[in-house]
Amino acid sequence: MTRPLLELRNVDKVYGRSSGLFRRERGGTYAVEGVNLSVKRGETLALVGESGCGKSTTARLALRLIDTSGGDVLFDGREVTNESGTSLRSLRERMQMVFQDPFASLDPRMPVRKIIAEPLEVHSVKGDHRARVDELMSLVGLRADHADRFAHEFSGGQRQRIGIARALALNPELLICDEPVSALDVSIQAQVINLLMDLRQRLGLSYLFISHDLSVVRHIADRVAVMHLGRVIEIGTKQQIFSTPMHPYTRTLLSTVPQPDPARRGRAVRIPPALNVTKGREGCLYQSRCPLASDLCASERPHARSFGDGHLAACHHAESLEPFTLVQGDAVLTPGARRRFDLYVRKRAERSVA
Amino acid sequence: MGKYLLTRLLYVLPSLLGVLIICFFLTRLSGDPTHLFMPVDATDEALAAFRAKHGLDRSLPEQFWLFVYNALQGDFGNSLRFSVPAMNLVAERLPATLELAMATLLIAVTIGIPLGVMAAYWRGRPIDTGIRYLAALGQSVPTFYWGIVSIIVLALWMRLLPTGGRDGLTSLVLPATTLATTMMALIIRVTRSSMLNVIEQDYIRTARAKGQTEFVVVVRHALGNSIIPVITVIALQFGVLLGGVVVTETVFSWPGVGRLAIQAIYARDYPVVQAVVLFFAVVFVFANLVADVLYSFVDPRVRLK
Amino acid sequence: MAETLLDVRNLSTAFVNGSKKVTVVDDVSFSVAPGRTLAIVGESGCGKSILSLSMIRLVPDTARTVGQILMDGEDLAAVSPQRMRQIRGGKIGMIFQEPMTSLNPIMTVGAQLSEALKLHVPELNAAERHERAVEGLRRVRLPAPEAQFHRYPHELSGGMRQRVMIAMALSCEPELLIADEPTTALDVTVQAEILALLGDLQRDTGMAVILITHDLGVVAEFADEVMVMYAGRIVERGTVGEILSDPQHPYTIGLMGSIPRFGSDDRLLAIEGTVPALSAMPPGCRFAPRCVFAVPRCAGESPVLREVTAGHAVSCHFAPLEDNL
Amino acid sequence: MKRRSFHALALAAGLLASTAIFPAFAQNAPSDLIVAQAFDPTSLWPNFNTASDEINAGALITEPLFWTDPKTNKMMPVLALGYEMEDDTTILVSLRQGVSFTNGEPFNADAVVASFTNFMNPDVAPAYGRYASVFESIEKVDDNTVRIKTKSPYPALELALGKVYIVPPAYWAEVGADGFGAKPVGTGPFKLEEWRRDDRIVMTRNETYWGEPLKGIERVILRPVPDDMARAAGIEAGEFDIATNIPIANAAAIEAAGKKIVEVPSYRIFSLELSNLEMHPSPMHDKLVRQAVNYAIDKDGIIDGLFEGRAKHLNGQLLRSNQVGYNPDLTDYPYDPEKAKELLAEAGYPDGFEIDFRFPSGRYVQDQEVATAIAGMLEAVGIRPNMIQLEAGEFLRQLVGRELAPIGYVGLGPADDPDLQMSQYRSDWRYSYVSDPEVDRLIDAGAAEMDSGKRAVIYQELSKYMRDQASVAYLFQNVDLYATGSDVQGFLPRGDQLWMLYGVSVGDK
Amino acid sequence: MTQTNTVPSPSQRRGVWRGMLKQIRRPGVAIAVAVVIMLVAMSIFPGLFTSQDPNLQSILSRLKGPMFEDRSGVLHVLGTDQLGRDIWARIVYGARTTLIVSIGAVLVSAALGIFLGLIGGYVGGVTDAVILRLIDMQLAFPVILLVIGAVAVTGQSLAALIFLMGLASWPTFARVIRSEVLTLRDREFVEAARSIGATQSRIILRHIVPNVLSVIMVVATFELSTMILIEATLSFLGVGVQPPTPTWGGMISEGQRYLSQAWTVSLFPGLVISITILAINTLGDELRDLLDPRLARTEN
Repeated sequence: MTRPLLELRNVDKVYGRSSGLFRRERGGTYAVEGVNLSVKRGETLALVGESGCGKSTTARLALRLIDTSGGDVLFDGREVTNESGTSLRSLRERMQMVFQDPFASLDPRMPVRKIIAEPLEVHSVKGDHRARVDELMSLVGLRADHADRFAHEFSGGQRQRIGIARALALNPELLICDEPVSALDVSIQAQVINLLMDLRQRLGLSYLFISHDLSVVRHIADRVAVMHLGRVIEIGTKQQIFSTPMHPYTRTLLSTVPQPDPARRGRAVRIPPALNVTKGREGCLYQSRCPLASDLCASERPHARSFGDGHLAACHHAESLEPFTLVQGDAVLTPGARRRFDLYVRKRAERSVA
Repeated sequence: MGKYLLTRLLYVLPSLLGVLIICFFLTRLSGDPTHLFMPVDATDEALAAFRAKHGLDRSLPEQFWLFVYNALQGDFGNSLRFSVPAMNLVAERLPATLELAMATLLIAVTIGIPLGVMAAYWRGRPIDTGIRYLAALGQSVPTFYWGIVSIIVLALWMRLLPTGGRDGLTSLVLPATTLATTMMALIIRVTRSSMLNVIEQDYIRTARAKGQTEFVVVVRHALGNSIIPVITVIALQFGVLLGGVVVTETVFSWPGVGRLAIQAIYARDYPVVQAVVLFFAVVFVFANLVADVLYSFVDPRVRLK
Repeated sequence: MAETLLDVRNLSTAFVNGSKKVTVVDDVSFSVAPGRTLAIVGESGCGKSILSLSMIRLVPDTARTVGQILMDGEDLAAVSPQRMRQIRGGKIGMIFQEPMTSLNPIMTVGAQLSEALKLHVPELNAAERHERAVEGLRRVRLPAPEAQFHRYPHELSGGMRQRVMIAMALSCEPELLIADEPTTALDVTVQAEILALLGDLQRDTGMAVILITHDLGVVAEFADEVMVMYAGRIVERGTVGEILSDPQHPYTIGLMGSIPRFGSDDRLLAIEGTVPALSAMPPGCRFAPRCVFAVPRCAGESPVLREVTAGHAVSCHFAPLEDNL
Repeated sequence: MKRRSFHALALAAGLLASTAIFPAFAQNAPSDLIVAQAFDPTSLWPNFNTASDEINAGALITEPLFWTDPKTNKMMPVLALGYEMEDDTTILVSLRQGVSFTNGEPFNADAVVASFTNFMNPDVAPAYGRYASVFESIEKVDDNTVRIKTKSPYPALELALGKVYIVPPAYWAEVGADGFGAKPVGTGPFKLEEWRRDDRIVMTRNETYWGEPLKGIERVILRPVPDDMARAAGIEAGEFDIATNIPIANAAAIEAAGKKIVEVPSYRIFSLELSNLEMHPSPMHDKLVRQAVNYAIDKDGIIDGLFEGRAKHLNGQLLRSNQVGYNPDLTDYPYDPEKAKELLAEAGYPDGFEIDFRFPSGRYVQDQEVATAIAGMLEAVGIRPNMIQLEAGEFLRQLVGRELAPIGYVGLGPADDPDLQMSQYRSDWRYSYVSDPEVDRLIDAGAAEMDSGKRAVIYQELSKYMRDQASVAYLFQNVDLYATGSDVQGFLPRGDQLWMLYGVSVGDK
Repeated sequence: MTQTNTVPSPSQRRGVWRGMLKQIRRPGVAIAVAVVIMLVAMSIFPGLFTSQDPNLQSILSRLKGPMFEDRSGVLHVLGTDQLGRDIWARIVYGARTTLIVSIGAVLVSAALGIFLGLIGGYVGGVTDAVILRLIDMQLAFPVILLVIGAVAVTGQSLAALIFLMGLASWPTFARVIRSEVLTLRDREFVEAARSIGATQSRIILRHIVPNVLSVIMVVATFELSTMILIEATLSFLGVGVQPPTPTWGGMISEGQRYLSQAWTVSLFPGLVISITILAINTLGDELRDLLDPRLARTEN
């Protein structure tokens, strides 16, 4: 097996454990605990979970935007955790990030050209920056003659394209995408997803793709890691996760995704809300919400166990889960509607050629 | 909360000490004050005696250590002019200044906040423009000028109020309103901008969607949420207010700390200057502490631990 | 539709800024029956939120609304402000998108609940109010309602806050609930829970619901009728089955094609381009610049909303598409 | 959308804001005499300090042996009955009988001896060291007579004797100087009732006062009003019966309001110090330049313009017209800018020169204004002054530190005696900016001479010499302005800003 | 994002400056801009506005009212002051000193405040704590007392005055900048800059500073008016700018003595100060409304 491009080994991030001048606190909150992940070359690994589960923290740890409290982060076999100064910066040339909020992630006081060219300046890349910016803009589907505008003159989708162009400026190998489409409208979201998939193909990128939207993940990911309260509770290929999820939480997540299917009306699934666990982190953290919770779950933390071919899940009762069937969403179009869709696809293709 | 306040006070101590030290050197650098206390034709012996009595003949470091040593025991020295403990002089004049400051605050707040609210509520309308110009006017006229003009108009021409002194409520009106103008103007501005911010918040819409009347929406929901910056500004302005006291008390013959301060500065009455500055600093710190406590009453998200 | 609770006729809302006039909601008509749910679907900038605020007359001062909003024979567009206040929170309850910011941070949950009761059920005394407020919290299945009563919004999670919002909106037993993106800011698991709760409450009380959302998945789970809006206008209207199974308008089709589905790994059928700015609306069909079927006529002539089948109306010159292209 | 209830709020707030409460403010009883001075005393013991506001306050309670009456300019006995010289250095003072302090202590020779002893002790009364050093000793002759010895013959003896205020010895021993300053007990027409610091001092009539009771005055209330404008406004509004230090600009309005303005020629003489000290090299060492400065200044302009005539000419000398030694033959340097320019050219400065000009702000009447006007006049003849404004405290420090050079604007107001006045120009005096052996010689001669006629001749010669030398630039003599209510009779302060209420009455004319 | 709060056509707004330009069409803003332009012109080319010498005195024609014509036929439009100097000429020439002092003081306090605010906000930790204590200390020290005390030490030079007034007012800047930086520091675009490997200094200079500039402008306009008033008050207390150099504040404080005799002497400079501050505040408010920063953001 080839060396993974990015690897996280037992990574922890604890907040609030520092001791101030006047207070001395112990414990603290685990934002991320014992996370093991790897992204292979050319692969898209999706990280899913509810808000606050630690997915964004994990992304920032991988990029070393924040420091780990424990564990190792390796990029192409090199320890990111120990790097500093120039070598860290050279690592960052190869690993870039796309942010969630297209409004907040672009400096409002900079023209787009400067935003996109900034990585080139920072890393003292030689050559014609102007031409490179034009190239990048057309690569992400923006008009190069708009380069002198400011970010707020663009729509949300266009801004996200700017963010992607910036991330691509240094020809990185890995893009860490932190909820890149969740702030966008549905129709725009689709455009950006398509762009990301195109780029992966054309540039041979790898993605660490963070999202809470399982439909998007299903669409774009090769492998999926599910996080819950700071831990990865299940990881596997897209097929494994969506067809044979081995953790009750994964199943719940899958079944609560609303589908545009009128047959689903009134069929929402309920699970109890997540509790923030800071103290007494004993046993399974999902037990309070889990219908299968037992005494074992209360006393012993489940460890990730293999269910074949890289499919890992951390549940004591994984074997006793019932077979899982996911309600598929698009089986309901009328024949007329199908024809219309086909017509739409055709027309669309015609127009993009023209 | 008690612990929080204690910590806050501990944090404040170095600041107060710094204030005192700066004050010490600032006053000492302004030269030997002996001639200011003695007649110009005083004999050399008398001058020497005066210096010796007040330790002015010692070297600066020596004076400083003596000062620190005494200050740590709560002794800020005797006034050079009055020959009584400087702190006593401040304490004597404290009630008058606090009375003035409180009246000023009351006026500034009771007029400034409603005007600021109205300006924000009717943003862009003529009433908003009017109130904003009023605020700018309040900010653009020096305190002493307001004072003298109001003495001439209200006390001299209209004979409505006394020209000065401290003699009951009527004598408080002019100095307090004079002193309040600047602060009021600032409160108007801050209230307005803070209200503008809050009035667009979702929970204001929620309150309206409940069918709540505009009055309650504005006063209970919006004002409550926009008051924190106003409190902050008031607390911060306390320093400026005390500065204004210096002028106002002089113009209106108000027997307070500000007048003591200006006389002490002109006379180089070091210990009194130190005592006054320390007093001002303590009041300022206290005002900010009160503001902190108020935050927690106004906004449950602010917790004092 | 047998009886009608709310009948909105030719409602338009425009922002007036000096000589400039920007029409955000353009000639919208629809009706809702008791016990039914109407979903208004559209992306940001389509005017759906302004539409909902127009119905309860809470648009910003710079906006002007014309048209009729008939509820129980009363035209809400014409009643006095006092009467409107009685209706707001009384006959019409409203839930907003952001549970984090829609509750007043400096008032306890209980105080905010009681406030609505005080306004609309003035005959209650303090103890009764308290009891009803707690009952309301219990009804939205908030754990430990007695304790929550005294807590502040920031002490609650997003889902809990949205429950409080629902309890507040329902406290005076409204006949109509307007829910503006009630689950958008929430996690999927919480969203499912809230939607289920809303469904239960609607069954219990028989109220009508206007659900505003951009998520066709949510529509599928909750709505009876659907109205798709684009750039301030209704582009398609029908039952949930008609809209999701038999979409007619190119925009609706594009919207459905944009959603990644569990079934397909194909390229998404994204709609190209962006929603036009309110101040620069194209003449004619507002969707024309983005529409793959657009012909020159579309740019010059606004299509009217007409029924293709009974109750299923589409605003497109070519509707139904497969017949007219 | 109408938001009516909010309009109601706005209206209420507006009403609240505009409805200030104006109850009629407390009027003072007609028998109260309210005196507004600039400052609150630090001590009510008149020998504690030399500031006039303090002495005036204390002197209502405690009395001296003698008092120079401004009406007659003669010394009149107060607690003394008179004095006689036994020889050049020995004075026998006879005391008033049957007088007692308000605490019951009798006024007698013991009290006088004790008070003099205090006065002569530099630790107790440091401010009066210059006068105390005159006295050698004091002894009781009998209950009503004391004998005072001076160290050497002292021409200004009456002045020195008038400085000492008599305190009750037993009470003094009990409370000390600070205690006495806070709660004085004396023989004067009033006794202290209440002292609210910086606010008011209330004194009530001393029922056992030995002299004539003051007609129509039951109480005296002293109010410190530091701002000149406010003091003037207060007297104009009728809040005060007497106000001191009235700005000239307000005098007309006060008179128009039916109040009286009392003009008192001050002891204060204003001049420009033109330093010829070795430590201050400047063109001012040249007599011609100093004369040029004198010619350049429009004295009439200042007196008639800036002071509206409420100031007096100096006539080219530093002694006042009613003083021993005044030289009636001298006149002011005329205002002659052309002459000034000629003199400058003659001195080698045809294009003038630049020079520092120091002046106070807030110490003297219209000081900044006069200085600016003078600067303008100097500029007109080619002397370009670099104006350096000094805050009052700093000014005083520089004055006595001999830093007020080369040109300094000063107003010296020494005690009413030619020696005390002129010795300020002796080259070794602390704040003298004149270095001239001839001046020193004449000053010494005057100080040693006890004969009034011979003294006069010496000082006339000195004045003439200094005018010729242009030792200073002669400006003007100040006039102090006081204002009184229309029913206040007989209020007349002295040129050193001291006043007593002897002979003052309130009420019917 | 729903469009509830959308002001029409936000996408057409190009930055603050274009917004500002748009606002100029409103009469109030236009007047404010005109006033500021005139003030600047006055302080650079005073000769264009008056032909008279601001320091030429004529004691005989002192304290004359407006439209006074003296013996040599010179018309004094606003009358003369206590030394017979032309009030309009003094106002015109006073503009320069007044603006130099107030702008200078604002610059000094801005330089100090911005520097410390940036450091405190960005670096945080002990440095921030120390800076916060410094702010406390400075705020607790009454400005007027500090300046009076210090002027006695330094002497009353213009430079010293500017420096001291600036020194006394830096905490306003520091506080606002600090809290602004605190929020900026955690904004995504700063994180984005870090993610591409930008150095600390680059982030501060290229990203933080440009984004606080607008807030600085707002604070600066506010402080400018405060400084004009402080200078006036210092003149009143006898520690202002040296005579005969005219400043507006000095003119008021000199003129207030003649209020009962010639009230115009202090009224006109007072009016000029009011108009100036009104104009500056109008622009400041406009800036604030465009940028919506909260001047008095809560600390920490």
